Amino acid sequence: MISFILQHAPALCLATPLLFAFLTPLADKAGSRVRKAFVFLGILLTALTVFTLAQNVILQGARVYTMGASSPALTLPSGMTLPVRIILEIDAFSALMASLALLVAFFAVVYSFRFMKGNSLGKFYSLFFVMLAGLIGLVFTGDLFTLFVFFEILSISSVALVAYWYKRKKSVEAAFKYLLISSVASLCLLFSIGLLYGEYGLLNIAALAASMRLSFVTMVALGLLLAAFSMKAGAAPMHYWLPDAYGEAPTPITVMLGIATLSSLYALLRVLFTLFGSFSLLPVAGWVLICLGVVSMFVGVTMALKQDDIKRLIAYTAVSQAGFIFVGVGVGLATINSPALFSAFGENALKGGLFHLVNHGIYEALLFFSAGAVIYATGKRRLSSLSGLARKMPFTTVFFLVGAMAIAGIPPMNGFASKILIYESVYRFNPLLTVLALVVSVLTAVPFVKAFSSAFLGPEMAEFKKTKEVPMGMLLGMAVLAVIAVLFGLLPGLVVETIIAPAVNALASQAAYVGVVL
Amino acid sequence: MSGLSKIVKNVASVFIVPGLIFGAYVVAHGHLTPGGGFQGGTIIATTLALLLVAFGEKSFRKAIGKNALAMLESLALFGFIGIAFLGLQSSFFNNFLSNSGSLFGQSVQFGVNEGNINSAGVIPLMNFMVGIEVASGLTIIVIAMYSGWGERK
Amino acid sequence: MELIPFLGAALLFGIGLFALVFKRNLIKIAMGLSIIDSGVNLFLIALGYRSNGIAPIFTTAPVSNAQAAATMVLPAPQALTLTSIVIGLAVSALMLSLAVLLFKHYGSADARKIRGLRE
Amino acid sequence: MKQAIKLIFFLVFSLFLLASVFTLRPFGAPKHHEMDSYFLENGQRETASNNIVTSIVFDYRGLDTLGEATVLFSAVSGVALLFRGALK
Repeated sequence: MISFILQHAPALCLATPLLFAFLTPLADKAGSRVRKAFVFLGILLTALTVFTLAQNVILQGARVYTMGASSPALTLPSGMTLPVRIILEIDAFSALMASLALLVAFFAVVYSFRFMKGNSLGKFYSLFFVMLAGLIGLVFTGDLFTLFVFFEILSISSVALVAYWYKRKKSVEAAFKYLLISSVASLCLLFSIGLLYGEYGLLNIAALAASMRLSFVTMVALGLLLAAFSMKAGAAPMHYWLPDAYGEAPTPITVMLGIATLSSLYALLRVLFTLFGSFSLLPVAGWVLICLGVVSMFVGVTMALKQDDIKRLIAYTAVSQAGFIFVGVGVGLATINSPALFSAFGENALKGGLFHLVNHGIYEALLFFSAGAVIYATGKRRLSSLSGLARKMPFTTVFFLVGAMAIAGIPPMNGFASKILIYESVYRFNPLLTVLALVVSVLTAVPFVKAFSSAFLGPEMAEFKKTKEVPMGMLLGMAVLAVIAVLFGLLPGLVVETIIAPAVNALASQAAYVGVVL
Repeated sequence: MSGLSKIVKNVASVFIVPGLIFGAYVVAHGHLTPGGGFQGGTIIATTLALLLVAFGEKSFRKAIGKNALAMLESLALFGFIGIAFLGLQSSFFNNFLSNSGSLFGQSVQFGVNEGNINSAGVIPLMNFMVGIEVASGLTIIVIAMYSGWGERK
Repeated sequence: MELIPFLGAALLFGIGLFALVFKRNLIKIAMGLSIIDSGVNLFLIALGYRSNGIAPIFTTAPVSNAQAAATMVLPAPQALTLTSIVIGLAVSALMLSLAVLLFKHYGSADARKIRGLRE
Repeated sequence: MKQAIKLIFFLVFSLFLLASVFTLRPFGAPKHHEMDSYFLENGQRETASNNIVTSIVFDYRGLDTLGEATVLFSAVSGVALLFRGALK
């Protein structure tokens, strides 16, 4: 049984959330208790499968799964040198992303049991599972067109969830913007898939990577892919949908949107490092990423300074933190063609970027959870109308503080560990970038000092007399994420060695990715 | 809203049966002729939309329940993914029925032929499931945009 | 002459993009998106065409067995286009629903008047 | 000013698309068709389906179709969610 599950784990990881998504509307008919138990079972099963697979992949190397073949390992049909079926390919980087997504999604579900009220929750959870399947499919697929399909699944389900509170004007408006941006992004993606198909007659990422040549059409395809994914990853010029969608979505969905944004970043990296990994023009793409990153860092942090809405404030700082990831990864990409530079500092920059990606996923979720707890307890989201909550909600206060320290890069937290890795390696590439990053990091602390002092410190207001700490279910997720944030900060070496380094190796060695399929 | 005029109602009732049969035909012959679950499902949904517009919402809902549509959609998708699961003996989405001799299991040699409906393995079954899903799903969209999906006041 | 379908696809993409960038009406924006979608679908379908090809369906096909594989147009882009058409349908259904709701909330379909998020 | 930026963005983007289309291979003569030839030659025997497009949609690329059905499902759920309030 175990070996059967392990053998089919890649397909099961995808199929389980879809199965539960389709059945949740039926379970909903049996009442809210049945629905809760059903949803919990679904997320638990998915999480177990994904963690088992991820552990297997990190220990034993990349896995492939051929959909519909007579055996999952049979990537090439007899007599062919090219794959014809859809192939799922899971390497250490995909496993890392999927585990991060499931960690956050699990606690988002537990959180939502108390947070979400209303009578359309069957559809809510059904869409939640669809979104989860989209995330897993996006990071697991080894086929460009399947990537597009799961990209669309992810964006359509998350648009519907952003507009969940359809009676609020702003939610619908944010959902419209988000849908517009994601549709344009996915149509750009589809057009570039068409260009690549016209040029090479292939759809599999590994097979395409092996036959890639430099030509104008390929360059345009690269440009379109870069535009599409960086649009969805919330990079600076097209970031404006992000705070709207994050701010207006129900909090469990905001957290999932954070992961969705990171998985668009995953797709971008997958495309740049793996699909175009043999290009001599990669340093240019690396510099594009660095520029996007620097602009995002500054735009995000300056906009965050003047926000009054607690969730929008966190969302803008999330834009600026994504900039750090872009810079770290961009430096890695810019040096990947010269082995000497890459082993000197490029690899460390890439490690820093990916480590920051994981840390960002964790502390961002923590911050949104605690902001959601404040909104849940008080019903208010404007910082100017909040005050003195520290005594009423001590746990939430501590968790928010942990998250704020992590995002500002203050020592014992995980944000510091990954930022220091980025600073060190980027300094050897270009000192100016490190200076800019340091300035932004210091600036990031300012909005959080403001938010913390105005919401949690200060005089207690009469209207919050009856405010209580949020229920256990909501605190649980925050507690676990806060512990992880501190642990990652205290043991950065161990974490980088065990989970980040395999992901970096998987990303940097295109030949290994191609070799598993061909 | 009790529907349009008598002429429209009569014309619609003339069209409804051929429309549904044509949709079912397109779904069933997806593996032999151009068409399949999506196309046939869309034809069925179009016919139902005609019914909705001609007879008005009240009589339509009397004939086709809201819950039934939603259940049908979920069940059809469950059937679709269930068929995919049944292939797990070899791999997910494996066409375990084709060339097996059982239901839809007659094998076909390469080349032009007349077409045998009892072939193609799981493909007709999946077409059937997708046909139901698309028909009910699009009908839900049409109803929701026509008169809302909530409880009526 | 050789290029007309590809050119048409790129032009449809451009027209749709023009509507997205310069039009203010929500319905027109949704239309622009649908036009881009059609352009991309046309592009995909055009990629699979072979001159004087026939549809890749063997049921009473007007071709001999030996010639079949060389005369039929490429089937993969057609499958991709089927998928992409349904996805486009889903996107436009959702987008039009959002536009209807926005019109109800703000009493206008003009994107300039819908600015609850830009205080 | 804003209009000018938009116009420049639009023109540059469209020009890139047009240029890429012009440099693409000629219409009607696919250069690489190994994958599609495999479908045409073996699809009928392997899946026993006369319609090769259907055999790709449901067999070779079945996951895409599941994804597509899921997209439709989530759009339907989304529309039903958005219009769950009584309209009148």
